[in-house]
Amino acid sequence: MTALLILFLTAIAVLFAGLTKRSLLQPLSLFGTLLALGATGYDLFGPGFGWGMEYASMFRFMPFAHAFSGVAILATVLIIALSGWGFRNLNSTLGDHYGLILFSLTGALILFSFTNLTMLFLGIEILSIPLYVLAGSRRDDLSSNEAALKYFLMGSFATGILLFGMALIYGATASFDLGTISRVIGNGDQMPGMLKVGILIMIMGLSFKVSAVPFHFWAPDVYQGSPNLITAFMATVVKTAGFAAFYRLFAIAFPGAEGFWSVPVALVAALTMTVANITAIFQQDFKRMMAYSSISHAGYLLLAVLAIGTEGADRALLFYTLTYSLATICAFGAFIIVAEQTGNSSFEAFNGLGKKQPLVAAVLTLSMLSLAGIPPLAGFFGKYFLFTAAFAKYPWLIVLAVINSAISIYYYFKIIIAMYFNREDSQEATLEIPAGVRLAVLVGLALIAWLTLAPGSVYGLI
Amino acid sequence: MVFSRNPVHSVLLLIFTFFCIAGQYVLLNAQFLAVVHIIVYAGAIMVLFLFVLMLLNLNKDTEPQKSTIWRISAGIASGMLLVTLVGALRGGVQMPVPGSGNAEVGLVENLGQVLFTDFVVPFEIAGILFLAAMVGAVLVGKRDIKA
Amino acid sequence: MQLTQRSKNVVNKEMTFMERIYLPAILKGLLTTLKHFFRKSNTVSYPKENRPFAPVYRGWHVLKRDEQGRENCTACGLCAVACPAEAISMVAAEREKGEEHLYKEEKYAAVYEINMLRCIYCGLCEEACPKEAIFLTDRIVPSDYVRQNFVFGKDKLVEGVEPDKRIDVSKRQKHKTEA
Amino acid sequence: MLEIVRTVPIDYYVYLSTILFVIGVFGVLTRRNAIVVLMCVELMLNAVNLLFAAFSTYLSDAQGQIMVFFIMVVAAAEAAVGLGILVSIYRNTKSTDISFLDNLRN
Amino acid sequence: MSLIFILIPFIASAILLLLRPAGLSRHLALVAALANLAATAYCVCCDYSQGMTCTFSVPWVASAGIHFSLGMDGITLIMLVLTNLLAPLIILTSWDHKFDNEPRYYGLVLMMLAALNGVFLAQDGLVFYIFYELALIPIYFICAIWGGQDRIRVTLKFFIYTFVGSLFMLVALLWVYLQTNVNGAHSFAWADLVAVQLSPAAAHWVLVGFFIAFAVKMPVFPLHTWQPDTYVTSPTTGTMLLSGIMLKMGAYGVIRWMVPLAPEAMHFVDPLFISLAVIGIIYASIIAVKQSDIKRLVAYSSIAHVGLIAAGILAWNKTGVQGGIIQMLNHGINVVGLFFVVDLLERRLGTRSLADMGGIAKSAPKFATLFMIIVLGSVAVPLTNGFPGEFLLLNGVWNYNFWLGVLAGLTIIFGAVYMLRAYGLVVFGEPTPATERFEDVNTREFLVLGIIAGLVIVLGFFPQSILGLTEASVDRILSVVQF
Amino acid sequence: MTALLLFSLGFIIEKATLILVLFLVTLGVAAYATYGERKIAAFFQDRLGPSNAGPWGLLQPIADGVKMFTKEDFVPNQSERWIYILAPGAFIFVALMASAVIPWGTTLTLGGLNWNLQVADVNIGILYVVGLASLGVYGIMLGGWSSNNKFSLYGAIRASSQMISYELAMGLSLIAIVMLSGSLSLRTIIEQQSGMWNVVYQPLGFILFLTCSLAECNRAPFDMAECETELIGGYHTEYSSMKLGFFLFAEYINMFISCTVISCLYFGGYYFPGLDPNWLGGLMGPIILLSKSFFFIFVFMWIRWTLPRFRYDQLMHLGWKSLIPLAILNMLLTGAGILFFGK
Repeated sequence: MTALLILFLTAIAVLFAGLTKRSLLQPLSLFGTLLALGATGYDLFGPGFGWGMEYASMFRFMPFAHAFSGVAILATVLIIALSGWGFRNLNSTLGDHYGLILFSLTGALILFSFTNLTMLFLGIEILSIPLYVLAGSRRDDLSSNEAALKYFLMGSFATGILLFGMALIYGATASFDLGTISRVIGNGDQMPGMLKVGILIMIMGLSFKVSAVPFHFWAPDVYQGSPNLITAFMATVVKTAGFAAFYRLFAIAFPGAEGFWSVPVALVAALTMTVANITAIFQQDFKRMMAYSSISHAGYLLLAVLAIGTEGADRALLFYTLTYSLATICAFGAFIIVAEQTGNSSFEAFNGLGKKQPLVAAVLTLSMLSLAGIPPLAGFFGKYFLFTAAFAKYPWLIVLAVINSAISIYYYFKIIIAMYFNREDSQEATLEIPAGVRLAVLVGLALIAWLTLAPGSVYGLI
Repeated sequence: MVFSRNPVHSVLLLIFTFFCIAGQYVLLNAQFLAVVHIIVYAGAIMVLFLFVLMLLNLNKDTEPQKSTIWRISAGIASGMLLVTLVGALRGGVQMPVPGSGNAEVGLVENLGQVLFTDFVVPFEIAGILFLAAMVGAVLVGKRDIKA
Repeated sequence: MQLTQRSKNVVNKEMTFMERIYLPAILKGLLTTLKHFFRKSNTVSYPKENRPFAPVYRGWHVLKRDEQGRENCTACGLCAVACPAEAISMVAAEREKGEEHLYKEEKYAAVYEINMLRCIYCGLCEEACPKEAIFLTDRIVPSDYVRQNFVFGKDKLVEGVEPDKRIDVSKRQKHKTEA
Repeated sequence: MLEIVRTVPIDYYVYLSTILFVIGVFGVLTRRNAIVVLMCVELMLNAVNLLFAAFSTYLSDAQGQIMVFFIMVVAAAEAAVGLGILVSIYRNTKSTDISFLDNLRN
Repeated sequence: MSLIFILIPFIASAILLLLRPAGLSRHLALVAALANLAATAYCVCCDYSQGMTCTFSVPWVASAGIHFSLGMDGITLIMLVLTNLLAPLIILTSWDHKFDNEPRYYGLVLMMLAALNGVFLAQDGLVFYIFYELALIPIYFICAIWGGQDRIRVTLKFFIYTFVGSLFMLVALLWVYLQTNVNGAHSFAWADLVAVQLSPAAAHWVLVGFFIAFAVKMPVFPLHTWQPDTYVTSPTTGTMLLSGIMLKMGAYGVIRWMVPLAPEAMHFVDPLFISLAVIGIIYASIIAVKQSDIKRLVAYSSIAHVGLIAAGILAWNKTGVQGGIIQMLNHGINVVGLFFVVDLLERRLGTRSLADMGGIAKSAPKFATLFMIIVLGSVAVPLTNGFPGEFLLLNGVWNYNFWLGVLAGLTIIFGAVYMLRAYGLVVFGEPTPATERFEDVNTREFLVLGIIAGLVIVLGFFPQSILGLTEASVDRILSVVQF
Repeated sequence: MTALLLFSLGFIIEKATLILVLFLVTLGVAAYATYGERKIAAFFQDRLGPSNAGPWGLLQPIADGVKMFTKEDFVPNQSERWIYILAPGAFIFVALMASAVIPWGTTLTLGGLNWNLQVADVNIGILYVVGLASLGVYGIMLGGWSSNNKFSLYGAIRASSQMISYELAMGLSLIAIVMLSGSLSLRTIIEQQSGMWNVVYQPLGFILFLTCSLAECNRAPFDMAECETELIGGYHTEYSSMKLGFFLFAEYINMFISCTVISCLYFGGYYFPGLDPNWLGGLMGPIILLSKSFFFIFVFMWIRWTLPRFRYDQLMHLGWKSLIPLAILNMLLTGAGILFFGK
């Protein structure tokens, strides 16, 4: 709660500062997010503030929430660090950008701590609405507009579906409180039809939000069309928040009905990873590839939902989202530099990067390898923890997941191949890498390295 | 509303639907809800829609139809969704109905009590939501000032 | 360079707080209007009632006849010459036998037209007339839809013969003599 | 009073809102004008609202109606943002037909 | 102690990759490799009869039962000897090459060295898996950056092939891991994994999972298709690393992990595995005979030899396993020698086609002699290093099944045929204009080839020294596993 | 059962009569508001105003009505025919609906029966009024849009954005009242003022509410919608005959209702110091209320003929940058007041 308040106040401050001192914006938001990160850390590692942990079955800040908040805030810190450069062409709207990002982050924090369907709903909306706008923030760029519109239409459609599910669940259980719902469900053998339909529809709605197949079709367009940093934000914070919410909801409210929902979720997970990975192979555009990659990661992350009830499912989710976020942000940090230089986001843009800018190339390589889950990088541990958690329940799904992560190597390596092995480039490095980007990316890398060397430090948190 | 070619007609029909829904609220003894519904939906949201439609001057025939196959398949899909939902819900509407309920839940005093005690956090969160939406709408709707 | 004595320097001074809340100014305005609310109305319900004209009012011209009902005008053309708006035109004719009761002198205006749309009611024709034939009266020129109808011929200008159709120009004559 | 209200079986409300909901879904799927699509989404949300209100009354539980308020809040916010996006698209394309917007699909 | 094997090359690699000291990279790499060799030499003197020594264990992800634990026994020692002996040689072979971005190249080589050492030292399932995969990344880059024509496609195929294979291993490992129960938690420690009693069906699948991984790596027919292309395309150093050391990871994995973890189903699947290995031997040998490209020929010969090693190990008796271990070392030495020879030929002649060679004996007698020794070692002539290994292996297979032993024995004949044919075509016959100008080996090359040839002979004479090192460990492994 | 039936029959008759009376009164007031407007305008401008039809021109509204009905009913060729026809109807319908929740007085004893002088005492009366006010936009928008005339459209857009903008400030200033009285029911709010009028506690709120009412009714100085100098006739440029009449009528009805609401909210409704609303069998209440609202109608007209029209951007600035913040401030002050001094 402290972190949430800090973020909210920072957002307000940023909005006001945006009117006058634009040079102050990035440091201010960075300061705010770091402060929030500190507060989260104090809650998580230290004695904690001891207030605002819980309110009337609306939210409860437990280690789970703190840890995930840490992930999301950390991701945002990195994105803001990148933004000094990424947003440098914005004029009057800079403050709005930071403000909206921070608002969105508050939404994410709510999603980590809700214990009530109302909060879930509001959290999702606070998370999404600023992003609809940010996706379209390059107003004179048609593809950005398109991304915003698609994101918006699909997002609100999904909201509708989600709400319908909530309504049915409310009708069947007479409560929005997750604990109460869980008590009404009991062990799941006396579920009325309405409740079942409600759960199914909620799965649909959440699948839309986390872009799981077959409700994923909006994601590639949105990722591609949005401004790069916003895409990075979507791919990391939003995804983390979406899955944390998914997990919380099912772990707290519906564990009794697991026999009912687990098969559909498993099918969605299987479809998601398979379709996304196969489609990703054919992509020629980095951002689009990353979009499919993120969809496929959604498939893996669903395993955590399936593993509810297993020891370590939440830790696996935490670890995975953290590594995934770090790697994605590093990748986008590198990509932004490349895109700036070449004005091109297809794979050809990366040709010969290994020579031109070894640092950028190395960052990108490591993040790709981490995303692909190649040992010993942190991404591998993420996959490993997830797979272990869900193994006992769905061995076949794990086999499928493993095959899929093998497939994913192909497209992650396309980038690496382009950077190091395709030599048909001509121009030399033209752009000095700005210090902020360098710092952010290196911090990201350092964290990946840390997670590689000491995965237990995060895995054991909750 | 869904089939009308002219968006303005769609808006009007939707407003009509909203009035019907408001009537349902009244029947459900949720008067406050009914009025708020009218104010928010009919009074604000749909006006906004109409406003944009008129600003953009989107009269009829500017919208080409999607292909027939797509329409038919969408029709079938949603028809099946309907059948499934109704089928699944038929006879399945069992609710933990309390024996003697309080008919006054829809009154503004009760709603206020609940809203400002248990639900005060979501209420405040909704404030954040509005702020964010407002900033967002301004950001996206504002014309670029060419520097 | 000061072009006029009435020019005023515009000062964009910051308004004081009292000025910025506007309410006093508004109230002042409201009071002003309220004063008018209670003021007697100036309306004259024309045509039900007529406002009295000034003695020097200059309206619809009349071509006078003398006591015997003969037209005074001799078509000398001085009025047309004097007219600054060139509104007056006439055609002179010689008095025939047996027309002595109609025209005062041998020469008369067979056609005498004033274009009422051009006329500026300055009264110079009246000044110029040596025969006291033309006068401006306090009658108002009636409105019409057709421009042609505003070219008044003798039918509209010459006063009637009968005593009740005579037009009283005594005030103007008096005025004229005074002048 | 409650008995009078409850003479209509709750099922009917469920069916009604389901039908409304599906009509909304159908509209979202078939229409190409983004504004109309947005309206269909609003229709869906209203179906949900109706359902919440009905449940709330039948359960004598105010929470459902509170939820309806929140949904309205969100609907309003979404409408504002969505129309803003539409306007900015319209400035670029002079159209709000969503099927013109497929240049991202290579 | 064990950590040193990983740390030295890893630190050196990090220095090379991050700091990029342009001129000194070769030297630094060599120094690191030699340091490792010295450490190995020290370890050779330890006592391995009492099980694991030099253990090192820190909790890594304690809550998930993962420990970074290393340890050494006789088998590991031989593998370390193999790795750390060959590493300086391999670095020396590429001394004269002018690589683009040399620090990166040697950095990757050293990283690979670290990973290989890690694989052999790992005493924790996940650590093993991680090193197993980590070894893949540098070699992928080495091959893909400095490789020959068509390198991108080939190396990607290689990478995906091996990676997918090892993912099966991961799944199998996970399965076993989830069955462990150490005070209510799961554990990845070797001993805990081995202690699990799997149901036959599960064991069956676990074995298949492991086998796929190791079979890809070794490679065993029919999962070998990546190998010849990769060997041919890679720079010679890469090929040496691949064939000399990396292949052995598979065989080592079979001994250390695959069979001990799931012995319950060996009865069912073993015949199939051994048959595949034997089919691979014959198949590869026949293809090798028909090859006209000398690098490809050596590649296929490698498949054949490794097939024999696999067959011997899978026979899972003392002679077979002992033979496998000793043969791994010897094959590594021989194949590095052979690839060095191939590299020399290719560098000087600009071709790898046997048809374009001939008559080198006249212009380069020293080269011809050393080449001869290595070829003899490779075809397992008695008193060369190839012989004891192959003999023990064949013996092992023979004990397992007479007919399979006979079939596997064909490898000796085929080996002699293709190796000697190649030797004859290269060294004897009519010289071509190119081969007439063939320079003999220079000092450094002579040193490398000489060391290898020396090892061929020395190890041929004293196989017992190695067998003695491993015997206790092999016994222990065999005793752990009863089926 | 019979008793219940009788009761409900009586109920229906009572309400139906009341509605009818109210309808007639509203229409009458609106009609004579047109007359009053012209008369008052004339007085402000030192004129006489209508004086020919009947004594002092008192029959002028009837003559106007006759004129309106007999004019040619014209529907433009390119218009959206049905919406064009619907719009004035919708506008006047919404305007008429609003009077339902206004408590015109206490109880009227007439013919031995007790008449409750309020059509529906819903507990959310004030919201109902606000809701209907917000619906008023539709008539204008649809009318302006369907005319297919750019001036009409501009007028409609101006009117609607103005109404939407000012609704916010209006609602916010209302909240202060609601906070004071603790109820949304107009009846309760009035009862609450039997001692002291709200305007004493809420001077700022009153000014805000008055301003917003002016804007909501599209009255000068906020009559951007029909701003003759720029937009010919605004949203009803194309309208003629009784359709135009409906629009004009509805505007006057709106004004009447606004004034009544102001009286109810800030000036004690049917209470007046020293006068008991129950006098004359309860007839005193309506008389007091009506006089108050006539006074405010007069004030509206007074303002109209005093202040010049705003420029459009000034209008929006005033609404968003002054009124809304002030309304929020007012709300906060009220809250603080309640907190410190009690109700």
